[in-house]
Amino acid sequence: MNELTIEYFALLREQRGQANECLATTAATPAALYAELQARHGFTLPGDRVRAAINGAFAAADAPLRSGDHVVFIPPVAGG
Amino acid sequence: MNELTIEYFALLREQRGQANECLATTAATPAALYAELQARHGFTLPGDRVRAAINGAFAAADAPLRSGDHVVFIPPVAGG
Amino acid sequence: MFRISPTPLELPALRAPLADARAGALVTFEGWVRDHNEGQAVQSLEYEAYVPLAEAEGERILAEARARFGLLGAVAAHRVGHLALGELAVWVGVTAAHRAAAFDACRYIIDEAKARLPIWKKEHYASGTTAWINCATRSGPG
Amino acid sequence: MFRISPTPLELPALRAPLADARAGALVTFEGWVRDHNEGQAVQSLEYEAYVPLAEAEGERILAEARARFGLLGAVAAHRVGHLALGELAVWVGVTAAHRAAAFDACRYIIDEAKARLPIWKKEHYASGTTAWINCATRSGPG
Repeated sequence: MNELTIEYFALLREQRGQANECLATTAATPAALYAELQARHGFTLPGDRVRAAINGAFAAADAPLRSGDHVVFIPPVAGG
Repeated sequence: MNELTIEYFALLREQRGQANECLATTAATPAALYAELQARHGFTLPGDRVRAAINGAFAAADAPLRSGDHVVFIPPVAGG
Repeated sequence: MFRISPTPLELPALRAPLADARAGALVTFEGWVRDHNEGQAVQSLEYEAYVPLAEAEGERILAEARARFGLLGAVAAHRVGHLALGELAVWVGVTAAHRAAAFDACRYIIDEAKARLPIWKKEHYASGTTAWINCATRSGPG
Repeated sequence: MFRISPTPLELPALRAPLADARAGALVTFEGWVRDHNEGQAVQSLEYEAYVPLAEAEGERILAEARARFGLLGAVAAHRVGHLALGELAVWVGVTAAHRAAAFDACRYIIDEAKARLPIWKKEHYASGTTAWINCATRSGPG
């Protein structure tokens, strides 16, 4: 089990109803973690439209997660 | 004979030693007028590098000059 | 420097570090809150940022532009919070010896910033509805 | 509007007429007096203009840019007189709904202004000499 802190922004923050949470999870990658959270909280954004950052840096969807990591899911940015 | 007023700028003004003059001339175009003035005042700029304006508007080198016209010779501009 | 600011952007403070006797050109871009987007009347905007990553990625973009275009200076700032119509949302200023590099670099910085920074925009419409831009999941690609 | 100004250009006054709730982008260009040109140390500059024709041709350039790029606003000013290092010599500001048009138009205006306006520049060098730029008759094309 990884003990993670998770921070949400924008649409994800609103759909979660809060900006931060702590979580103990077996998810070993950002992709697996997002799938778990999406199922639990009903996030409308598909996983392939959400990027991840681990400890303040962009990270691949299959990067390894370790206990103590701070994970941020990044919805599509404002663009244009 | 045309009675003209002539105004000089930048290098031409310095080489003429004054900014304005009145002139009675048989020159019937800006090109002919510049050739006459260049011979008299020793302007270093060749005629093909000097544009003309008549009465506040750009004019062709072979445009007709009429008495009362205000003629300006325009050295190469600052550019870049 | 690339700053994320919760308070209004002040032009004199933004441009001050760009003064440089070697510079012949300053090009600036300002993004303003406009009263419409894709046919809808907009009343105000909210910007939200993941600040540490936005500033770090913003600094990377400025460093890329300095190296690629031979700039003398580059400064940018992005506002977050609730903005009214006409307010300054983003500012980019670059200096160079000549103007071609300054134009190209300014455009590069704002294009990359819009694409790469973790900053989100929520539009408040005259109709009373709101939308996070590019986060729609039904109306096609963002 | 395109103004030739014998007094220092004031940024707040220049940008004031560009405020527009429909505008999403302002791009500005500033030309500054820089301390060197083509390898020579420059101490100051003089700009001289044939004012009525420069303003009329400047207005034509702004009108061309408005039509061609769909601008919301366009303002420019050029300083004349004796300028010190770092002083603002020329300012162009354009507004549009989106930034691509604003960048393209701002560049068009300054490129055309440099090529077409009857404005001349005399450089004063650290060596004590001066030169009217592009008026040399011995050292090749200007």
